Amino acid sequence: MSTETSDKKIYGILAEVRNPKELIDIARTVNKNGYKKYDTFSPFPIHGIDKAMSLQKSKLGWIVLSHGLIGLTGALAMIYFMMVVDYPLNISGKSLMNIPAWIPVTFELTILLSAFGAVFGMFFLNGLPKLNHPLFTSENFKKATNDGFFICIEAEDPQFEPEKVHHLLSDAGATNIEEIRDDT
Amino acid sequence: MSDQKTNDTTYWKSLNELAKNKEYQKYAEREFPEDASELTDQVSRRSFLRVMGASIALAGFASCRKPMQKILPYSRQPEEQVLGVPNFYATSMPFQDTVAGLLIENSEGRPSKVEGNEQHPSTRGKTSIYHQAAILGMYDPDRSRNPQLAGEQVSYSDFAEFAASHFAETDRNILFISDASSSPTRHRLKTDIQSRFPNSQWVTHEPFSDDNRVEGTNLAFGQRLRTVNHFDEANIVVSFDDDFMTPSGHKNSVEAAWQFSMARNVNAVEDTMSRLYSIENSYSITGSMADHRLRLKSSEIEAMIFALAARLSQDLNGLDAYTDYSNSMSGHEMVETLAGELIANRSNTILTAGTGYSPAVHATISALNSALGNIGTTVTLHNLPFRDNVDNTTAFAEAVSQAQAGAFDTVVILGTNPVFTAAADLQFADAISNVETKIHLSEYVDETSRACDWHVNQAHFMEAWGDGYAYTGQRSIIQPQIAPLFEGVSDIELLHTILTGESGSGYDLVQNTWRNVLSGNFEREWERVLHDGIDDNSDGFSNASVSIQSGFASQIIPMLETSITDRIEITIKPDPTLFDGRYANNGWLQELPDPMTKITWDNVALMSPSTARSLGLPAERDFASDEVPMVRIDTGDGAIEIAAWVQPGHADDSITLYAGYGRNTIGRVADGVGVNIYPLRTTGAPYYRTADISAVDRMYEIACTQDHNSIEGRDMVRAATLDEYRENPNFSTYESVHGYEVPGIDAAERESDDYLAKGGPISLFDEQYGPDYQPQWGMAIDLNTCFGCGVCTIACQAENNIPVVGKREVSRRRIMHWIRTDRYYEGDEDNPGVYHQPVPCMHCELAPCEQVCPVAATVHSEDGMNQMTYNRCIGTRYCANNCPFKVRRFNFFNYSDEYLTTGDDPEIIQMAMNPEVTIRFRGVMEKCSYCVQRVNRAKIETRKATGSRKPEDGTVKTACQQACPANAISFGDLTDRNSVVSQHKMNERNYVMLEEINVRPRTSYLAKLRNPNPELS
Amino acid sequence: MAQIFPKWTNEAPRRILIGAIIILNAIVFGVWYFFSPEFTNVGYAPEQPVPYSHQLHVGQLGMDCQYCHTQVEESQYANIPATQTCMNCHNQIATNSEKLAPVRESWDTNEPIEWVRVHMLPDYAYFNHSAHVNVGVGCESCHGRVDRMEVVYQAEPLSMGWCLDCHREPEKHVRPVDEVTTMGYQVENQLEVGRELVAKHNIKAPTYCQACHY
Amino acid sequence: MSKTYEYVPEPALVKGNHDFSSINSLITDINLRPTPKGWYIAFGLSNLLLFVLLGSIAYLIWEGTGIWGLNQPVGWGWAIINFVWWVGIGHAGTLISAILFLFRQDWRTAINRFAEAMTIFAVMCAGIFPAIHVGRIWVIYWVFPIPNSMVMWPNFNSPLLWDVFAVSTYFTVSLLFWYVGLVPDFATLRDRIKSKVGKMVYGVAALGWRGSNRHWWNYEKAYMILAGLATPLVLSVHTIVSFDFAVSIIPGWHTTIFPPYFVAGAVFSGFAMVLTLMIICRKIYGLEDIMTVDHIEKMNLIILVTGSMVGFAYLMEFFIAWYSQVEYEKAIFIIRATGPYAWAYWIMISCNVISPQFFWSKKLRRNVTFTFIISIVVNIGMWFERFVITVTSLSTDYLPSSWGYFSPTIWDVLTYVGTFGLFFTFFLLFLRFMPMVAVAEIKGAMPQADPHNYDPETGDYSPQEIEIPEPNKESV
Repeated sequence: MSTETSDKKIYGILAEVRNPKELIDIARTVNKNGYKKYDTFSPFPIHGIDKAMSLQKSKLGWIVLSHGLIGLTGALAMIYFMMVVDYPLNISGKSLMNIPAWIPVTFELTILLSAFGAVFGMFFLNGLPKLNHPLFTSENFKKATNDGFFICIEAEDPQFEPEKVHHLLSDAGATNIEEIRDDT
Repeated sequence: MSDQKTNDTTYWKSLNELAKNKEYQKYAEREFPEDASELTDQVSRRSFLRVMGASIALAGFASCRKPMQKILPYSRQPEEQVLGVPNFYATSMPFQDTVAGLLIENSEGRPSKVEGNEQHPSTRGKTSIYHQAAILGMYDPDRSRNPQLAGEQVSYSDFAEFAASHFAETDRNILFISDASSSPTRHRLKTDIQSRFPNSQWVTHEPFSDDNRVEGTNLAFGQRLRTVNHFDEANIVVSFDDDFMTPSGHKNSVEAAWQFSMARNVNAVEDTMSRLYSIENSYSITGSMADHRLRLKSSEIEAMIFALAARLSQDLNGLDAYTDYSNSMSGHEMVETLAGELIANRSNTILTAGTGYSPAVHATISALNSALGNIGTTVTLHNLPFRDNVDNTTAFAEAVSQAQAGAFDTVVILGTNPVFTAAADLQFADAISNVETKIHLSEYVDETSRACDWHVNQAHFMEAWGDGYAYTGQRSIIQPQIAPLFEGVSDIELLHTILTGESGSGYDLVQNTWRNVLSGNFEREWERVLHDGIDDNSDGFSNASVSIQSGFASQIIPMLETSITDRIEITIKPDPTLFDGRYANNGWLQELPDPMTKITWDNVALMSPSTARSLGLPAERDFASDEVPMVRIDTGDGAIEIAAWVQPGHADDSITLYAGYGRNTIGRVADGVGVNIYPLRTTGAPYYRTADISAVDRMYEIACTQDHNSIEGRDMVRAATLDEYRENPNFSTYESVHGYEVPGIDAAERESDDYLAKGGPISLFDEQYGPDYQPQWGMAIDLNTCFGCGVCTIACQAENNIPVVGKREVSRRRIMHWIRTDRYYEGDEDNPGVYHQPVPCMHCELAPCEQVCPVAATVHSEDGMNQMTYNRCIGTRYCANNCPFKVRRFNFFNYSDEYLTTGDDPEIIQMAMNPEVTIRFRGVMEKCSYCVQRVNRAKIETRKATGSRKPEDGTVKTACQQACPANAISFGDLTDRNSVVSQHKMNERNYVMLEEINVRPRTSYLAKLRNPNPELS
Repeated sequence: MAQIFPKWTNEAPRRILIGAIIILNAIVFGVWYFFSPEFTNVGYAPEQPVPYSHQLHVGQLGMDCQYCHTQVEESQYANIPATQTCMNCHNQIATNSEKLAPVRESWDTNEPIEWVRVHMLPDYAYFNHSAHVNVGVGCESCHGRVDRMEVVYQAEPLSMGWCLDCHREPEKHVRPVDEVTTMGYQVENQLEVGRELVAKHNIKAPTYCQACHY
Repeated sequence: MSKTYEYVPEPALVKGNHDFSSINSLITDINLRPTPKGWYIAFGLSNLLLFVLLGSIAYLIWEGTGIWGLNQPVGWGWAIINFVWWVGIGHAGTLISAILFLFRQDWRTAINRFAEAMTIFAVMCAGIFPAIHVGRIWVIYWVFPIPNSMVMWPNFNSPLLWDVFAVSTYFTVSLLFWYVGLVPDFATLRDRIKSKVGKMVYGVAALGWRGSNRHWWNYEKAYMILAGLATPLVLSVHTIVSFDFAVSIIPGWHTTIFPPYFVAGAVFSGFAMVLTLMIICRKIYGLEDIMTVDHIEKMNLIILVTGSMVGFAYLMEFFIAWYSQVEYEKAIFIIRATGPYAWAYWIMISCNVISPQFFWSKKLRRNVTFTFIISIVVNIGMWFERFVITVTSLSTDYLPSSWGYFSPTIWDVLTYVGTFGLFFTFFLLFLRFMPMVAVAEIKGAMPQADPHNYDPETGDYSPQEIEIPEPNKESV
């Protein structure tokens, strides 16, 4: 690809492969070469790419758990305050601590908060929403949501040297290698 | 209420002054505006606007403010008026030729509720439906508002002017037609009139009166006497179609019902009960209390009375006239039974026959009572000081035919409405068209008013001075409670105008009469009578001494012919709620379900299931439809088409019709409701006659409040005979009824005799109870004395501002009554047993309605009541669904608003409202509150007076309890072991409905007892 | 070059989030403050047909509340005095005052003076003056320092929560019954005195619904 | 008897010769094509019905709940029936998405998006009813625990309050779940659409999704956790809805069997509704390759199973009523089958219990037309089930004196019919603007997506042969 110089900072180098298998292979190669700041792109999650990229276990579970616990204790505390502490009322002669009746609401709020944790936690971990991204400057990258499989090694990686990366990628069989520049 | 006991001094003078005070007349806009503003749902309406139009909310916070309210204090404070504290004034309500003693609750100077006068024997603090509904009758905006001349509005002074000139000619031929009245003042004026106008004639017209009973005594004893039955004294009561416990059946029904319930009141196994035999044609509420009931056609009943006399003439002296008599009923099983019972209980029995029967029947009854030695013990006979010694029925008929012939130049009709109610063959309207000058005094511009030249608007009894005798003869004064709303005049004032040509003051007229009656210091005595509501120097009418007159036999024998045929008979009775039609414009009465059929807003042709089948009509009503088939009834003189209604227990080949419906252009309530049956009634056959009946291929919608008649073998109502009760006093417990205990009931709790400690089945929860320092309210309803009259419903409606919803809404099963009376049939359809069960809110300890409300709008109070907080309610209706007793009522529409803003001057009907009770708005639930406004007032007053939180037993009476003539309802504090209600709860007969679902109702029932003749069972 | 969104949009979500939090809090606070009876009702001081000054009559002349509001001990209402009450004095004092013209007119014509209501409870809330006054709830507790009011205004929110404050902890508010009409009543050991009074009058102020709503 | 077992290979999820790109086009072209005329007609009709709904609600609020046929024993009528019915339908989506996901049923990918959308819209329709059926809608906010000057709180003992929390949680979580699934597909649309506005709108909706596998890693985790949360949630929601009845003491309502019975019924009606919609859409939009007859058959099997479960529940109700010997319970069930509402009861039985039994026949359950008819019949039956439960129990409960018949008014009908307007309005918008099949997921479920299906040497696509083991014919 052309290495046309520009004032804009290089964001990284993007390359395309043909299929999921090749993506796994190239990811493995890049990973073995010690690159840390790189990413692969595919229209769907690919089975086994986590190992190829040595991805850490997601922290999402902990986020969800903590939210769930907030929901659980928050709901119980709320109901206890409202039904027992603030305005105790004789309802059907039942005891104020009518815990069986509190289960549904507590359960629902636990689920609700957990779900918030899961969804917003996921977006948070992924750094989304991020509407503007250097990769979107690549016309070819559009295929990433269709049938394209891409790998991008970012300039921030300490080992990043454009030529070396070029070579690495083309050696691994990637095509359409292009430099992505940050457009600011 | 506590106030009632003490009967604050009656400041009649200031009341009277007040009534004339201009300020007073304006009070509706004046004194405490919250009375009026209570009637609107300002808060919710404002919120609604906020939701509907954002612009209003955006207009600034000023719009959040309440609209400006004005307070208008008195300029001169009336002394006895403490704002917010109601006063009670005694008065009496006239009904035909009787009065009933009442106390009227006055809230800020306007009458708002009727109660019975405890010192007056006619009510003893109880009331009937007519008494309770009178308050709405007074605030009826449809009442006539001014005199009319040929339909044009005139003033009373115009009339007085006319009267002065017209009645200056004292030789005029004047016919006076009046309603029955016991008023001494009216009697005095009547005498004056008869002497001033020597050519005048005065007749009395009442479509349904007890004149035939009076004529019966005349036949038997040669005197026109009033028969008074003392039901509390008798062992055996035999009622031949006499519905003496219903106000439409008996003028003194409140006292009669009270007496009857006294004789049937059983608190322990030693107590005794009287026995009631009822032989009747349709099923009446009196019949529903009977221990033995026989259904016969009216003609057969008549025959049976004669046959009974013939049978008893074998054993008793004084019945010689009947010795040789026999008819098709002779030898009837019932005749033999009755003969045995009556002879065994001689001088302890009462025989009575319905007022519709002929004088011969009543003469026979009188002769029987006399022969049985009942006269003087259980039956007394009295002279009536105000009654002319004539047969009113024939006198009226004769006068009408004279009028027809042109014998009168003037007719003055007082109160009564003969154009509507007179027998069809008299052709009354036609007859008076031959009279030149026709004057009519009435509360409404009615059928007769329109046939007359002059209409004068009559004052309601709560607006005018008057007087009268109770049924048993106690003298009372009718004291106005408010200045006439529409400036009506009373009958005595009109008569005064006729006599003098001037408008008179009823106050002076009554005082003038009473000056001759009261002895001692007149002013003091007068005040005392006003205060007490009764002249206690008048012990009642004097007893007449009677004996069968000679020649009785020769007179009666030709009258004993019976008219039993195979054809279907119709029997015409006054409507239980509207009477002869006079209460037709009263929404409360129109909407009060008929005590037996539970029909509202209509009259029907009642018939037995087999008669219905023989006419080709279904004997069972379709549960899924309000439409019922219609029949055509043709007597030859007249014909009507009317909805057919199957009444189990009705006599076969007989149809009962209720009069009083089918009125037009009377008022918004009455118009177009039901069918007028007066065209079927003739002088010759006012009560029953044969008719041609045929099914009509048309359906009619009936609004009935109870769609399922059978109790389905369930245990809502528990009953036993007196003997069974004596054998097993605990017959009404769950265990006795079902053969096993309530599942899960704790042994310790079962043993406890403390009602409150006695919980119920074991529970998974630690239950909350009301704290000890508060009274714990409870109610017990004695099914043994309740006879289903429905006065509790109307009293509750009056006390708690319950709206009338109209026929359409009732037919959609949305009636608002807080206390209903369930009526169940049990047994075969031909002669089933009937049970009445009043059902208010049960105030369950573990109320199922409470836990399901999402916003806690209904929760428990510290004093153990199930509270309904209207202003918190969002209207999910979940509570009503989850109520096993279905006592909750929902405002599907803005019923109160519709009900209270009818017509051009809604403030009139709003004045009938109780200022202590919130008017409910659309979308909220409501239900019986145990009259919490009365409870809270008593609690506050007790606390101020003694510092105690628990009012003494008897201080708080719920509206239903207070009204009940049978004392069936007791209410009070359950923590007071000596309170009446606690005693009732400890009675063996006490049970609660649906004990097994463990909701622990605070309202319980005392099981019903019957006292059948052991020989018949 | 196919960026759809400019770079600043990456900051937008965080800004929107922070903005939303601020606005939401502002709305909650706004509703809490501006829609409460404390804001909407307190200070309501309508103009009256007669410029009657409580400050003058109570504050300066030292008239007792019950001189005019006579029925407060026996009735649920603290009645507005009849014209008669005004005339007791004002047929001798300030008989020609312009301000009193409506009073004299009312007296002559027997037409009531149309006072404007200041303290308005909703119709579904039942309040009984006598039940409170007789156990030592001071006039001032609900009506404020009337003796300092030139024009009567609503001093307290009269909301349900405000009622419950006292019903839940009456000892913080009650005073001896003979001090009920005192303006500016204060004791240092209110809690102690209050507890004694609560015990003495056996006060158990109800908090269940139908103590007030029926 | 000896039986011959045969290993039947899973049929391919996507029929026809599709690669990623063609699948991508097949699904997303629907959104990118110019709007077809038919869509406008359908949308117009739906809008008309939507206006009927809005009109009925406006009149309801203006006049009061009295315009419905409700009465004193029957305080809940069509509103609650419709609520339970719509919520029941709203169960299919999350059930398909979540439970089938957890059970690794990949065939769900063809229909899950579609079913989830249906869920969201059905729950919207359902949610309208509890709100509008109250008497004073302007204070409906009192059911939420909002601090107020009355210092009053809602009553946490009330099943209706549980409903508030359950339904709103369910709606929120379903919406999130749906949206999370949609994000990659919005990105696809963003990258395919030509128009500037479209790019902006889909761009915002896609949140800048770029298919990063680091994102996918968290995304899959989140998806699985959501599925794990949604599974008990979906079971709890209809359980709580059934508590509205089961917690009461009315005979016929007061039943412990309600939670499982309601959930089974919900799955039953939900699947039927999905089928109804799917059969129409696959035809119109030519998606037969994705929503195959195999899918229909699988769903029919679930209908058969849940229908039979519901039938079993009907029987158990009778059995328990008899076994308990509670007279009110016994009476209500006899009245249901023979009383004034017997017509409704037998419609319910024939639609819900009898009609699914045809699916024992493989031929019938693979017959698209027949399935379509049965799916509609089932939904009619389920509506009547709720009718029978709600109305008959209230109509004839403890005190015979209070028994009363319920008949709906025109407003009951119009409000119900109107909700279809709401439903289809949203559904048509969904079909028009969102990919109706989860594109990313279906790509992931294609054999091409599996790295093992590629030749290790050349890297070319060479799907593995499925080995069919020899049937063991000797086993007894």
